[in-house]
Amino acid sequence: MNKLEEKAVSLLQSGVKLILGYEKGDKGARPFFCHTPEDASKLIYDEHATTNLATYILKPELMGHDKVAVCATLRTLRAIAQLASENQIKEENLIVFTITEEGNGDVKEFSGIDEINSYLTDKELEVAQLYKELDEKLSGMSREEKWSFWVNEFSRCIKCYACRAACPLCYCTRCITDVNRPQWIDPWPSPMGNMEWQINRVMHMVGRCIGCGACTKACPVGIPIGYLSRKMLNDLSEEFGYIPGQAMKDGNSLSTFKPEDKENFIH
Amino acid sequence: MEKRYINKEGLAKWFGSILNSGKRVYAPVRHGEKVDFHQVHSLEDVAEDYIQTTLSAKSVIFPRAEVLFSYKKDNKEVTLEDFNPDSVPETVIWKIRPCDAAGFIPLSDIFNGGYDDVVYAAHLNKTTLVSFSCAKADDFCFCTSVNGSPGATKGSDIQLTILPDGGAIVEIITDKGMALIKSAEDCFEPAKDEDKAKYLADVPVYFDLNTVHDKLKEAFSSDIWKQQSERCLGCGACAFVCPTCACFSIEENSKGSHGQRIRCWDSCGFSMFTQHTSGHNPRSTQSQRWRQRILHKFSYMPERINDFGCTGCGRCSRACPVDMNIREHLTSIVK
Amino acid sequence: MSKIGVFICHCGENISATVDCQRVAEELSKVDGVAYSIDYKYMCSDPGQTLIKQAIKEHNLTGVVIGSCSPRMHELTFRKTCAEAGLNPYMCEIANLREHCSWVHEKGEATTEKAISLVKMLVEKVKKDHPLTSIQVPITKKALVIGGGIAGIQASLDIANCGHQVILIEKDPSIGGHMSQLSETFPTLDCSQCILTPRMVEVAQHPNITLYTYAELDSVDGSIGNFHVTIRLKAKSVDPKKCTGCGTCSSKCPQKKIPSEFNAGLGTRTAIYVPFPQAVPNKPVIDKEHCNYYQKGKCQLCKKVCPTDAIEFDKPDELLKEDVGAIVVTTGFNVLKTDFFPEYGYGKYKDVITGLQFERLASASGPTLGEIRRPSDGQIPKKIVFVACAGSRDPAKGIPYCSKICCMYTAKHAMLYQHKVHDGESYVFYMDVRAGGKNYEEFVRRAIEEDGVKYVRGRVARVYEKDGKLIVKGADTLLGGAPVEIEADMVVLATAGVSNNGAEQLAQKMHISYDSYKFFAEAHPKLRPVETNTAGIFLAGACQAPKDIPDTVSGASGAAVKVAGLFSQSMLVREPLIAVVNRCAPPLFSTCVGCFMCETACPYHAIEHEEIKNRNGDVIKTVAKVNPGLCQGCGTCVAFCRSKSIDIQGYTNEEMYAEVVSLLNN
Amino acid sequence: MDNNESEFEPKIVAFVCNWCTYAGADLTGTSRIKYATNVKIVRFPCTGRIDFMLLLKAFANGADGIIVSGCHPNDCHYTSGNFHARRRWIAFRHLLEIIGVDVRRIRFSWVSAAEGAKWGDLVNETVANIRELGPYTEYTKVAQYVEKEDNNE
Repeated sequence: MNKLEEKAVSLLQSGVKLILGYEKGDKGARPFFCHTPEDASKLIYDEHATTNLATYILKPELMGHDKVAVCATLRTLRAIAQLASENQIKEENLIVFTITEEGNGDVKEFSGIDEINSYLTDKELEVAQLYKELDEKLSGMSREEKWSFWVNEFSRCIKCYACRAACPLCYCTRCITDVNRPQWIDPWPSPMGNMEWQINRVMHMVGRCIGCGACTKACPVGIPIGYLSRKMLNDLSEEFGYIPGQAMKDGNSLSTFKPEDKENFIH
Repeated sequence: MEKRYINKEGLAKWFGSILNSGKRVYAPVRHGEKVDFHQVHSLEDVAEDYIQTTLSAKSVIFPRAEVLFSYKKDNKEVTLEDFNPDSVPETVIWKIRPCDAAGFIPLSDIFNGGYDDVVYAAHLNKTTLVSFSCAKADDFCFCTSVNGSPGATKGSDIQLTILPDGGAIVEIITDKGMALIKSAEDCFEPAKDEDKAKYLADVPVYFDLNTVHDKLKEAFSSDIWKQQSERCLGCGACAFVCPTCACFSIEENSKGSHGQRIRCWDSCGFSMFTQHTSGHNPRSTQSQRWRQRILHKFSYMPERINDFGCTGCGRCSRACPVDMNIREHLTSIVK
Repeated sequence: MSKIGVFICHCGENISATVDCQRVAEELSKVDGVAYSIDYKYMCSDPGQTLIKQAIKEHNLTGVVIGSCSPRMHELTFRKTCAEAGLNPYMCEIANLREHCSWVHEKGEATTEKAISLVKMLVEKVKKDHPLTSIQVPITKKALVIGGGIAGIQASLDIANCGHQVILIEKDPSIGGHMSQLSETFPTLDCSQCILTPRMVEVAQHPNITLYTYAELDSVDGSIGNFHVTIRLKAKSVDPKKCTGCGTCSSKCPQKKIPSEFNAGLGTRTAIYVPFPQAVPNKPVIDKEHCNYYQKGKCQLCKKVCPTDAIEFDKPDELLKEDVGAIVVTTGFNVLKTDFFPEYGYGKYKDVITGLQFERLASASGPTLGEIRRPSDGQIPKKIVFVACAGSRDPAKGIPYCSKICCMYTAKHAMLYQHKVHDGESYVFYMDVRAGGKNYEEFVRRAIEEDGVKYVRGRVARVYEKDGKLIVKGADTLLGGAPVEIEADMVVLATAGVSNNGAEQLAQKMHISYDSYKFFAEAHPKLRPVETNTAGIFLAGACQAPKDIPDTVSGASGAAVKVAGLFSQSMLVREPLIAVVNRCAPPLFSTCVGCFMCETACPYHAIEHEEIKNRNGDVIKTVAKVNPGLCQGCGTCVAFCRSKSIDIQGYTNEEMYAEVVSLLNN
Repeated sequence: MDNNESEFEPKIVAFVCNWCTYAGADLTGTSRIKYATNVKIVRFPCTGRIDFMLLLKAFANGADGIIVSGCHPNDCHYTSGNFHARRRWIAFRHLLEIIGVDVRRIRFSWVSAAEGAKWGDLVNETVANIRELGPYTEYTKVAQYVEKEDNNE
């Protein structure tokens, strides 16, 4: 029995009803809902797993009054920290643990959100290779070329909202896309409606995106949507005073301000 | 069914003649790692070496979004511009997979069952499907478990089976198919004595479809739906890539004095799909929506239109962000 | 189905001169949902309003759009008109055809087209409008008056005499303000102190007035009817309850050379001091910046000599929290620094002084006990030059505006000088004499004709010293610019009146607007001269612009009436243009997801948490709720809310969206 | 403006706050300062209220240019609405730049209630700039697709 399985079994035996973790799937690690100690042997830990388990923490049909434990990757931890700052986490029913980076499979259980926050302080948020390449490609483009690049990318979108569903921070009870008075975003898949949807997503993510890349990985047609939020996250961090990958306290970038905020375009 | 043979040069010439005839031609086109149907203008545009397109060819006949009619208000007078079936150009879908072509059978049963959906029928009637039998398959393919096969001709107008010499066995299934052959008769040679089965991929049978159908009759209240759908995120990827999913929504593109009524894809997997104005949602949980998806395809459709709503293309499993594998779930239902 | 009435006003010819009003009305009659459309010469006139009312009744109108002047002008008028005809006032919208169209464009097709699309835009808005009902908020019937000059004194007394509680705060140790520094006042030449001090005493004794001197506004929260203010009571170092005002401490204070603010720097005071003999309250404070104890750590002489042990060192400032319903700002003005004019030699030559310093010289309570003696040697100046517009009306070096009071006080100064120095000669350099006001022109004429003051029209180029005289060089523009040179004994500069120190910060604290000179801005320069754009905050006196005493006092009484009027209501009725978090049917209850980021965005702390409970009393979810008493309707939360769960009444998402779509499609 | 019909007349929407810029534009009128007819004002209570989606909708519906204007920093009638707006525009404009939207077509400004002349100049400058840039067909073309015309790129 490895340390992860041991931990899972002991949690399940001590009153935890569900452990959110990963199991082996057809395309690498996939989310796994472990309800019984017998199933605990199926649990695997994969820090590269693309599904952010924090997404499930917000689902009322999964999260009742029972205690739930999450086997969290760094990405999941980041999401949980951000969600906590947005009043979305019921700490009393949630146990969060991770497998430490040292490599011997040690399990670390967090005492609470504060400890998660401090655990994250020295964990730098890296930029994915795909995004770096895209950065390079786009930096060589004229404005018109960028525009036609993104129009083409977005025209492939089928509005399946897998990006929204996979994102741990897209938790609105009613998404803006479902608002029809007024119809802010064309509900049918069309290049402009798709683009408006993504612009909204990025604007809604300003200072909130935790850069987990779940949206890009979820997109069935392969649009690198996460690039936009990720780039904004880095580009605006200094300006708005947050550290990418760490939760902001007391509001987020667009709900707060500094009187001395700098811009060079308002005349 | 008539058969012909076409050699490599003939194939290119025939394809060229189709393009020159002014028909729109849709074929798989590579975009990075993904291959999907797009309009093509030469044979070089057509992708090689892939198992399956991400999306089915459904959108050629049932577009992602389509204007049903437009309206204009002027000086309190309203003028309507209805959908014009003549505006749909003659179209050829080239290199469609047999499972995709088969998908149009249940789709047509839904749209044209009882009466013809004018918009859908206009596209269908103007479209000729040239399928290519499958020489390769992957672990997600399971056509043989749902009454299909890598060389099934159901739904196709013409089917080609590519031979090692670059030529192909040509099977002409419908009159529409024959018309497309006749337009370039000289490209073809008489059929050779070739065993098509030799060139087809081997797709194992994973489960017995009739057992699935029988088991589902009793399964409405089963716990299996919750177990299977626990990790489902509730996105619409599976429905949108599916060749038989027909759910749509009617939307209004209003600009005040003018606008359009638009039909676009929707998915029973979305929580808002069944949301009532009252606030009540008859399918309020994801497990209920997952159950609907499976029951609809494997229980209700066979009963209502005598056809299953699945052709075993495996797209939903490939597209699912959380690796919900329909083949795996159907197999577990049988067990 | 909407039945909208469109009313296009010609505004005499203000609109119709460049906009084809008839065509606008015609075009609008073709718009979907418009049931009635007409143009008329004066919509705001009585017959115009009657026209609207009749149309509402006859055509059962569900909404009204009026194409007229700016909504900032007549929105309220027309909303009332609609209400009188039984239509919800918030179903009335104004298209700005005058300020934003007819007055800024030439006559032509494009102008009329623009007018049409502006009205159409509002028609689309009205279609999305919802009837709204006013919000009622309880009122705390206590006023805060900031600034104890004549304006603050008058406003406090007037409000207090209406039977309401007033808190008057003054940053200096005594109330009285600039008026207490003045010698005699134009145009009647009565003694300023004589008319002011009784009122100061009245303030101190009034049962409805609580006076805090040496006090400043620290912060303001809340809104009209319910402000929460924090007042900083600066440590006086003297316990006013124990102090009897005997003055022993001041007489023993070793720091005696501090320039007296009250005497405009012409006299001195001690570190523990009463600013002037008639001060209210007449109890000293310790000026920490000059006190030996506070600066060097030892002395405490005053503490030793105080017979009542009233001196209390090292007490911190106190913060006092009060709830008030209205605020009157009467923080007054200041005089322009004279270093703008090195050529006049102020600061370099002792005998070049400001008008305010001259007031002190002429004042019986001043450093010379009312004799005009020059600061350098105490001699009586025999020739004196008054320079009007020393900074005013000078966009290049000073301020572009007219300080308004200088013409009059300069005439007064010259007159006072002639009365006191019978053989003296006085010259006034002026640009124009502005003597608009009751008995003002006569007063100036008297100075010239009866007292022989010599008026020279022209600017002074420079002042320099030569052989103990001040040489004033200028030009007489009435004599074709002939150079004038006067050997004067003293020069008095009528320095410009400017906004008070810290006015900008104070305005920002209270969220009131101010102009580019940092004078506080009225809600309307003519029709709402004592109100600010922030409801419940009123203005009076020279904090708005330089003003003379009669204007200041009438403004103060005006502000007081506004406060009393507000307090005369049992409930405050507020416009319902506020944000609302949606509520809907269960099981959703609200689309708000409870992220409460709106809470961090709201400048008014108007977002509250509401727990939604099921029948068993269990909390199902916690969602945001807007406190209608606190929300001011800025809508920042609306633009921020990701799920569009907050909307703002009167500027809803649907309304704004419809406006944009209409502008670009119709 | 002038009668040259061949000249491109840009459609420009101005999103302004009620307290400063709207009042400033009123003052432009009261001062009888003339400006181009191309700009039409939509009144908001505060710049903090201006949703970035409305800007996108303006472009999608055929606007060639946009003006966004409100109170100067520290002058907001609601204390901080303009500060919030400023942050929003910093982020929004940056995103538009990444995507390749022509941000030259959005003119951000602060115009106070006292700056009637500034409003007139702002309008005329913006109209001239947008006239030079030409119609924003690049955007409206995309907005008009229901299905993208398949050009296989």
